[in-house]
Amino acid sequence: MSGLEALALALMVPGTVFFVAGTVGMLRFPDAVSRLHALTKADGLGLVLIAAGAAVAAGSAGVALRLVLICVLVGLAGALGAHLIARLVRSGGEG
Amino acid sequence: MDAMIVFDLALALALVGLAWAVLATEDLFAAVVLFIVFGLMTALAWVRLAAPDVALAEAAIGAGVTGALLLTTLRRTAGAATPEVTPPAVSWGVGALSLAVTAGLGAAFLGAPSQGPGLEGAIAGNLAASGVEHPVTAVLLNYRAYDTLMEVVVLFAAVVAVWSVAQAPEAETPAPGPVYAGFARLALPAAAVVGAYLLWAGATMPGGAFQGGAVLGALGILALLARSYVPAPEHRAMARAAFIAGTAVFALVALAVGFGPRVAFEYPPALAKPLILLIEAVVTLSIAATLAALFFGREPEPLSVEARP
Amino acid sequence: MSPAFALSLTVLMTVLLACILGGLLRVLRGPTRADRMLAAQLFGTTATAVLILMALATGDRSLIDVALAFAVLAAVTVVAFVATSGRGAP
Amino acid sequence: MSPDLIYGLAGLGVFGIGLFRALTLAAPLRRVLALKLCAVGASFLLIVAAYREPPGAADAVPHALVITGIVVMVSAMAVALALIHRIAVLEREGGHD
Repeated sequence: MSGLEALALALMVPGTVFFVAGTVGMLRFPDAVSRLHALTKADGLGLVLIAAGAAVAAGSAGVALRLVLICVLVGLAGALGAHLIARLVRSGGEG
Repeated sequence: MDAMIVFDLALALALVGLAWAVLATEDLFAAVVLFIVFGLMTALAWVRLAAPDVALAEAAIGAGVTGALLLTTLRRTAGAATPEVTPPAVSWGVGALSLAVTAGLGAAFLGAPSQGPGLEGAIAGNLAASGVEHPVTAVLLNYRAYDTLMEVVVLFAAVVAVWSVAQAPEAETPAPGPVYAGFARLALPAAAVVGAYLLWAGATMPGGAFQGGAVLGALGILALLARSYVPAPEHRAMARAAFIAGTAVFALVALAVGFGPRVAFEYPPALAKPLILLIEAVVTLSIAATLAALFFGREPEPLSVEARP
Repeated sequence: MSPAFALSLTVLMTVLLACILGGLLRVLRGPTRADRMLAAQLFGTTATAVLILMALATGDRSLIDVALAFAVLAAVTVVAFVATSGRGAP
Repeated sequence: MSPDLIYGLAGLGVFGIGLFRALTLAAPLRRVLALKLCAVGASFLLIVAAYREPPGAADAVPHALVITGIVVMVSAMAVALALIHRIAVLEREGGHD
């Protein structure tokens, strides 16, 4: 395994751990708002770490650019989704 | 033995399990969410089967349009009466019949030669004359362009059908709020860029009119949800032009190249690339407009006029 | 690509898939619609991560575009959900 | 065991479940979902037929057919959902009379 590949793994393994933690939190936390809390961690950090690892391993500017775009878009969508769902839960309209 | 086999087996089992759960779970909302997840898993399976074009189309349509359509229908039909259940005797009979059909299909599938030579040789041999470098785009826009024209016609027919059975407007849902408006300002241009990029990419790699159109259609849905765009009666003519443009341009090009020694759809090789790009660009816009209109679900009408007395 | 790296990617992909499959319990259990929908949003992100890993493992750049399509449409379903379940629903 | 066999069998399973449920379920929205699952199962068989072991490139014709199918399916689904909406509204009105 080359140095770059080891660095990529050093980023991607923690990323995957965040996804596992987020999923466990989503399963174990007691109510919707705390589950949101678990989920946004996985959304934010997990994907960014995995994308960073992929960018390191791919070593191409075009791929890295797309990965940055993916992270920004998913980050925005995650923040928006968490906000909207939390607002809905608070207003008691989630039925 | 490839380690990916574990992934494949888990994904295949998940697909079957999800299909069962979608139709067996009691809560209709849970069924819709499971169905959306089934779409995600399908896209992953298609990547595993070396079909990135199909995965892209499924991702764009499944993540964008299907979920939004189903959720809107759930709201609109909330509280509808549940029809009576099928009697057990009928269920057993139908079950046996479905099993027989599936077994027949399975026998055909397992008996068919796998890895057998298909049409890939013929596709590769004529790719130079097709005007594009990506085989799937060549099939869609050149070799089997007639099918694709019919597909655009089907989309048009769908919008006609939806408009003709449309119901009076619902009670307006509250707009999603200032945070969403801010998100829309960032996401709508980004989605427009990604849609255009997918259209452009289609000439050389997976992408093309449907994938680009589906992303742009989802953009339309986001704009409708944010009220960044409110369909008004005076937009009807524009909307109709957008729905018909794809079919019209496609058919006109197909017929126009048919004069002289050629038959319809037989593009002159020198002009094939610009013609395909022209068709794809217009078809992309048509698909986007049609998908957004299918989500909106009715003809725009003035708010002051009551649809029903 | 070294065999060890390829195997590591496969393991990571399988772990992420296992996350999705485990998370399905939340969709089945609910109890509220918000719970089910937030699980679906997490699956969308996880599937995007799987696609990035697949792109790396196969060397097929176009898979990044599939991930990009997921990313750009990540918000559509949840926004449609919130828009259709506000108060005033029939 | 290769991916094409695994996903081919999964496609068959999804097709069978969809077919059975489309014919037996009573709720119209579920019947639409069942038909869509049935169609996805059939698409799997097409994509599997196009699959070639890694060095070979997949056959593009079934891929194009399935892409066409996805767009046609979403159109058909939109029409079916509009009809379901209409039925629900008419039933609601009928109940009020």
